[in-house]
Amino acid sequence: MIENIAEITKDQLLGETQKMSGQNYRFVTTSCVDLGDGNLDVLYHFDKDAKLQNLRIKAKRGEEVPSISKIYLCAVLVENEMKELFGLNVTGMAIDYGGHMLLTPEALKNPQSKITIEQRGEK
Amino acid sequence: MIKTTIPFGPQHPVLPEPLHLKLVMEDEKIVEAIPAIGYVHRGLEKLAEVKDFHQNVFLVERICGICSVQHAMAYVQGIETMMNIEIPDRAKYLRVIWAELHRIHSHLLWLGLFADAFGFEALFMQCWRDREKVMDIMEATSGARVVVSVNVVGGTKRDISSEHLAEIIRVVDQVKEDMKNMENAFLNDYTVKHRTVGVGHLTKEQAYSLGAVGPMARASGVAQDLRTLGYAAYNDLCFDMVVETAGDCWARTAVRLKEVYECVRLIKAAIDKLPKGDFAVPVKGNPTGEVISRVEQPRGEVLYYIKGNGTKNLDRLRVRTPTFANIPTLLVMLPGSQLADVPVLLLTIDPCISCTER
Amino acid sequence: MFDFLGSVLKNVISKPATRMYPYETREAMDKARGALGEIEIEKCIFCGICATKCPSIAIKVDKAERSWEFNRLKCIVCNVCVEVCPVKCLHMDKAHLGPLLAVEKTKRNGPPKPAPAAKAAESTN
Amino acid sequence: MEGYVLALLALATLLPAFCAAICYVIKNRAVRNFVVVVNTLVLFFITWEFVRLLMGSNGSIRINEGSLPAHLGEVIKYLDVLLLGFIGYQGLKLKKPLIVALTLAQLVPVIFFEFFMGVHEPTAAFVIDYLSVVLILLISLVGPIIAIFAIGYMEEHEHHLHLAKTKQPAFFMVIIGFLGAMNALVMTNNLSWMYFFWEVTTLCSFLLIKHDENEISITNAVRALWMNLTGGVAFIAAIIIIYQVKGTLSVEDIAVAPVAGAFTGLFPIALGLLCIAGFTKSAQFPFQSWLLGAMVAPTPVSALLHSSTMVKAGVYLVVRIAPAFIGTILGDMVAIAGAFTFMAASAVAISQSNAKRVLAYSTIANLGLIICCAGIGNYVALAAAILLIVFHGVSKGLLFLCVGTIEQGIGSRNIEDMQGVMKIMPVTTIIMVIGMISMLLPPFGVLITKWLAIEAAVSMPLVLLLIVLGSACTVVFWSKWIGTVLTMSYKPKYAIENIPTSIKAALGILILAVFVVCVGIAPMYNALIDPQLKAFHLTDKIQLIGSQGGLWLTGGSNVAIGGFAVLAVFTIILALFIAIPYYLHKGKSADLRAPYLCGENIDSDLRGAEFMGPGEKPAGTLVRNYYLTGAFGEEKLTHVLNLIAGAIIMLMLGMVIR
Amino acid sequence: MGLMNTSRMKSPWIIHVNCTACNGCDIEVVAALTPMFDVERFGIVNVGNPKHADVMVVTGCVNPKTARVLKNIYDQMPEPKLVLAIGACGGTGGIFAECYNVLGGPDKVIPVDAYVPGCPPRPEAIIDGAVAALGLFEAKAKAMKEKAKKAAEKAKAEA
Amino acid sequence: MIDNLIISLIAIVGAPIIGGLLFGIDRRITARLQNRFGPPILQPFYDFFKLLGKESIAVNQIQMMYVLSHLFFAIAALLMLVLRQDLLMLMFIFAFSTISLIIGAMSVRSPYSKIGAQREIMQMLAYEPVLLLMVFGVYKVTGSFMIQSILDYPMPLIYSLPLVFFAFLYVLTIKLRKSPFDFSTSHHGHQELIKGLTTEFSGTQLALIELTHWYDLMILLGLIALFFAQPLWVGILIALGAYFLEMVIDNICARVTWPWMIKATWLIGVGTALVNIIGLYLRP
Repeated sequence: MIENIAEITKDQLLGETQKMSGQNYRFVTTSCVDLGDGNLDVLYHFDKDAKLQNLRIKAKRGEEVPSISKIYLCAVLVENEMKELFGLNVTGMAIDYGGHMLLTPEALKNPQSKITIEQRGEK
Repeated sequence: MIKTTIPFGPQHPVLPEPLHLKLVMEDEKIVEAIPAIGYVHRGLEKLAEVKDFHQNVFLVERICGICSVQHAMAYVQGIETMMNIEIPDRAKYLRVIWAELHRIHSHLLWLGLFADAFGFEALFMQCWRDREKVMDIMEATSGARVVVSVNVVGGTKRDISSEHLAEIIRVVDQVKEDMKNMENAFLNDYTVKHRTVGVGHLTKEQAYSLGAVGPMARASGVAQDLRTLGYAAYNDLCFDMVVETAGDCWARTAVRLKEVYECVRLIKAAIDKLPKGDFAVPVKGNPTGEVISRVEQPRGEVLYYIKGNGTKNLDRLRVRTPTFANIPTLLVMLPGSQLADVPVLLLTIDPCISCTER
Repeated sequence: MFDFLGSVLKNVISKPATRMYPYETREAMDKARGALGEIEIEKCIFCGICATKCPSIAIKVDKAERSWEFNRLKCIVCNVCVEVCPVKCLHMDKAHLGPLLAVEKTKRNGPPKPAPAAKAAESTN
Repeated sequence: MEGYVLALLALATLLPAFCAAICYVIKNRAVRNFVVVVNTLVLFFITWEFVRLLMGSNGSIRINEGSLPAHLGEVIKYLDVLLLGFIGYQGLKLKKPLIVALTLAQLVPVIFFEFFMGVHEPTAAFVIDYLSVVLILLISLVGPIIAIFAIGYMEEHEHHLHLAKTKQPAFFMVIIGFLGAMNALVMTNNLSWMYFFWEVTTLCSFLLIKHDENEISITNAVRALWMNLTGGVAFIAAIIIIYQVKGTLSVEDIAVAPVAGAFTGLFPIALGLLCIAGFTKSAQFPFQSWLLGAMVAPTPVSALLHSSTMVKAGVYLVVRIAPAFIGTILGDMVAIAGAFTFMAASAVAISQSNAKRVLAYSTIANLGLIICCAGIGNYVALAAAILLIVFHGVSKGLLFLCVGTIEQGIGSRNIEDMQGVMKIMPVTTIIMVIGMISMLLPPFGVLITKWLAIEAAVSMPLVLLLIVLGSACTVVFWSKWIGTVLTMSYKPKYAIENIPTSIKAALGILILAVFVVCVGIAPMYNALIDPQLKAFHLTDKIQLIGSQGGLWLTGGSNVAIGGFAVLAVFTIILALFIAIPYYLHKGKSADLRAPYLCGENIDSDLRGAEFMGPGEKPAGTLVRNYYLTGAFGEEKLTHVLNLIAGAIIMLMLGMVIR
Repeated sequence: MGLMNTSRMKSPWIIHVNCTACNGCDIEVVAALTPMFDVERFGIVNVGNPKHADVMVVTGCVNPKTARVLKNIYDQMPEPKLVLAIGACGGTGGIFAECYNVLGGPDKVIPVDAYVPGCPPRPEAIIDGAVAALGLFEAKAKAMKEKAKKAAEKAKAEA
Repeated sequence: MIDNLIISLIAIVGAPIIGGLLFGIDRRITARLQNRFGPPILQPFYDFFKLLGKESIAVNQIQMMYVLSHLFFAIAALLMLVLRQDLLMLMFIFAFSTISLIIGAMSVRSPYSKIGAQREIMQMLAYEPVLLLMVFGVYKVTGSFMIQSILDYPMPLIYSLPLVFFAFLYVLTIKLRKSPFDFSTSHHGHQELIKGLTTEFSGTQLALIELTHWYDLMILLGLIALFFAQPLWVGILIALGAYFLEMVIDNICARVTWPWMIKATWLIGVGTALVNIIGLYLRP
């Protein structure tokens, strides 16, 4: 359904992003999708002249994913958000809120991942 | 050298919404500004996974009260694409009319708050007085002033009667007339220019690489407006993009002011071409698959990533709102500016924190 | 510097734009959604559609007890319940309702099923 | 009668010298302290006696050369040469050719003048009039108090520096000796003797600034020395010219209103040179840097240099000779130079965060105002000048001592670090605040003199503008400092800090003095200053009288054209002071709220010093004062200001030459 | 009534606290201040500073972060004070009540005196709410006095 | 002596009443300028009494001292005005009043209050020279610093001091904290410094600060009236006119920044006053 989507591994991520940057793409955002059992899909959306170009990587919760904020500074917020809400361990962010950008330290960890809501239901 | 460190927000009268900044200053010159968010984070994206996709329309409208029409529009367009629903033409035009009315109200609101940020109380009052006219017509056509709830999957919830269409034309003309006075004050007044010209300057390259969207980007000369995608009825209405090149607060004011005129023109054109017929089609089945839907909000591009799983609940609803994309520009604009410019700069991105944090 | 002088002076000689609410109230708009009106409980069949469709879970329907409970402070005035009600026992008031001094739920008990003629009993808790 | 006066005179000058010698020779601390206290008491007594005698006399106490010991003049001549030789030796030792050159530039004329020209010494060797007594009051009251303060301070200071061998004997010797030299300087009527004492104070200040013997203090001491030596060169040049023109060295005869046509030739230049000598000594722009450099010395030294001695010698000289140039172009230029210094120093002070530097700039500014008043030279202006000498001396002495005490308490002299000092040292802080208020606000003396200065400066719009701008600047740096030290959060009980007795005594006496001179402004003015102004034979229509607990300007027909009832305002201040204990008592912790931090206060922190910052991490709030370094930065302004000031002085000399 | 009470009723200064609102109520609160509704007619001024305010106008539901802020602001307001909760979220959390980061309405954190229903309520409704809340001032002031009296007695007993 | 006492009493009691009413009218007219209905005329008094009845909370114990000092010195300045004393000293006493408030605001650890105080100091830096020059201009004309002599002077001062009057009007905007110069604290709450200077004052303290504002207003309007002292009622009318002008300016200007204000005031304010005074010198 989504046009222009490229599946890559997370090792390729920085290289591909660099390429995007070289081709004068604008960074739009990333979307993180929890597929259950700790599997995450991370989509990176780029835009040029109102055309979207997407990258998709697969990762596990807690896995290290390199930050692209050195290439696109504006990715800082969304990467912090992913780290906080999905437990994706993004490393090397330009500004690191230490996993407390949106939530207080007492709050539920990784609240948007699938497993949490089930735990919540049991409570 | 000891530097001044102060908190700015979350409870602060110039910010209608809670946003926190840690400001480090020398005298009043900002040397470091770190934004902190999280005061409006509700976890709405997760809630969307337990409500059904019809109810989600009301949920996404309440992501933000100021751009609720466009939020709902982006969402229903995404769902409609996923479910391959072809909505009636009249619904497309009605959506445009409401969206543009909403844009007028949002821009007038912003202009008022912006005037307030640089301490021009009378101008603020004037903007909000004129905005009330738009609010009234919104209430008359949709039943509510702010969260209008007109978009549903498959079309719109209501029709606009011909009397109301005439009323809309009358109101937008009046707003256009009132804008003339305010435009003079916003763009030419010496004291206002003192506060806006050259403040928070972003070059075209900076704006683009920081991912600025909407009027922020257009004020820096980045011609980027998703209405060019031609969703809803925008394809049929010839639409002019407002672009300024100065890249400072003044240019952003100018862009938004001129967009109001453009909105007025679009509304009148839409009413002119409004086709007869149904305004909604029945919806059957459940959405499945992935889709990305993008719409131009008053604040810029909003991106919806929707993943359906064939049930009435969605698998994932991801919203990237325009303010989310514009906040990084603050990291560049704030350092080096004066404390007095902080409210001006904060407002110049037209912050909608409830959008940002969902 | 004096670009706004004209507007300001025009304001001072013209009548204030203020609507003198609450001394003068304007008539509610035709389609205005003010607040969910009182349920016509005798018509209600306790099907529960309004409760399931309500986006903010403000309505609770208990089929067994034949009660319809409404949390006015949770209602988002979206009009969905009115639209989906199969027997049209719900309606939307044009005027808004006044403030509340405490969180209270409106609970309406329908007439017991075996005796449809019985009068609607009201209780507020 | 004369014998008694002579004895007093000897006591006033020689007792400090003698005590100084004892301090140096007997290196016992107890003895030293005893000597300092005795010296203080004797000086107090002498002062009192001088005032008493003067009141009983017909305007001045005169001591003719004949009644002095024979050959005193000769002795002073030789001492003069010896002194310059010593300074030259210091220059050689430090390998500073500039100092040696300047010394030679003085030594040669001195030898030539004193030994080969056959100078007639004036008959009246010492003339003690009201101006002298005002200065003696200041020197002999404030000076010894500072010495007493130094007893406690130096102990702590040396403890801090971990010195193996105490240097206090030398320190106290110079300090006390300094007072003797100052006393002699303000009493003598012989210009060449005055020159000798002048050079003694130069040397003393050099030794005191150098006291800590570290690199920076030596550099600054050398700077102080060469700048003052420059003044000395001007002084000796002036002496030679004056003797050539007037044939006398009697200050009395020089400082008279010029007869028509007399203000021509070389005489104005001589006066101009004397003024320049005064400028260097009182650190006027462009010679201000030595006084700022002097801040490296221990605080009692700064206090002494700023309040009662050294810098006051300069303004004393200018005020003393003022009648000779009143109403001339020289007077106008002196006024402009002084006013310019006032404005410039006040402006630069805005950008300073070092407390002692702020005080230093404030001193420079006030000295500028004194000189400016002397230059304006009408009745009101001279009254303002003399009053300001008194008020400034007392207040500034107090302030330096307070800063010194606080510096030892908190380990910093930066204004920003003084936030919350109220908690640690409440008594010192309150005393310091009163001291600062006395520099800035009515009804205290310094403001009254500023008021008089403005009212006097009506004849010169440029001077007035400079004073007005300068006084706006003073508001800035004082009020932000006062605000900073008064910052406090709720505390149920204030513990009184533990400070040495000598410091307590010094602060106590000085704060009392601040109040006394302000409350008693009218009687003081009537008793001491008005007679002096009358003696100057000024012909202004506008006069100043002290009555109704305040000062009033009167026009020709005894109608008040301006005035201020000091006592009335004091009543308000008193009422407020009474209110303090009431509110301290009334404040309860239940009524306490943390300051507003946008809702992000950290709960347990009632001071409001911390807030919850980004990433849920606590961050500290701190608000620094504004220093406007962009506009008033020291580095930026100093060069420009020095150039302008230099130009004004050049112009001053150039215009009188004609 | 008394002079003091009349004054209290005629001069309620408000502080507008946005907790976790969607902006809808906020813009309606601001709209109430503007010419069309002009609540300054009742002496209502938005002072934006808790230490000056008499009435706190809360919009939105509460999340853990804003709960902290809300409590803090409330504590900094001097007695007698009122809290007016605006909108569905201000009452119960509204449509967001089930979100993971939402604790509920402001009444979970501070005592709320009056609720204004609606999503968002019209400015007229907000005016109604404010007027209704003002009637509570007298009782609040009385409670404050009694509390002060009790505290004084307690202090006396301790001394 | 008795006369003076009676005049003082009338001034102390009457000034806040008139001042408060003027503030009420100000708020009403401001509302009308913004096309609003506005509060009742007596609104400032309601505010005042309400504030008196609030719980007394504080950040430290002696905040109240500074507020009292602010008030007392404003009253002292007013008394100097009505008793026709030295104009220059009046300015100094008036400055003392402001400095008390500044110190009071700085005495707490609140960042906004402190920054507000710093800005207020900057304002003083800007307007103080103009006020002093104004006094000086008055002296040049009347030959005396006493206010009595202005009243005795046969002609209104405005004829000789038109530019000084203009400079004073300029300063009036700063002193009344009207836009474009409402940096340190603002009459409406939407400012980057919350309430700036007065952020940490509440209840009775704030009420007394309001009261002092009323006195301040009366002093400033009194000073305007002095320019037209012959006859006095014309002066009063002009003073009210000037106040209306301030309201209009308040409503047609954005808030500028204080560095700009200092530059502009020193240039325009000091400049015009100086030009006027130099003109007086040149006049035979």
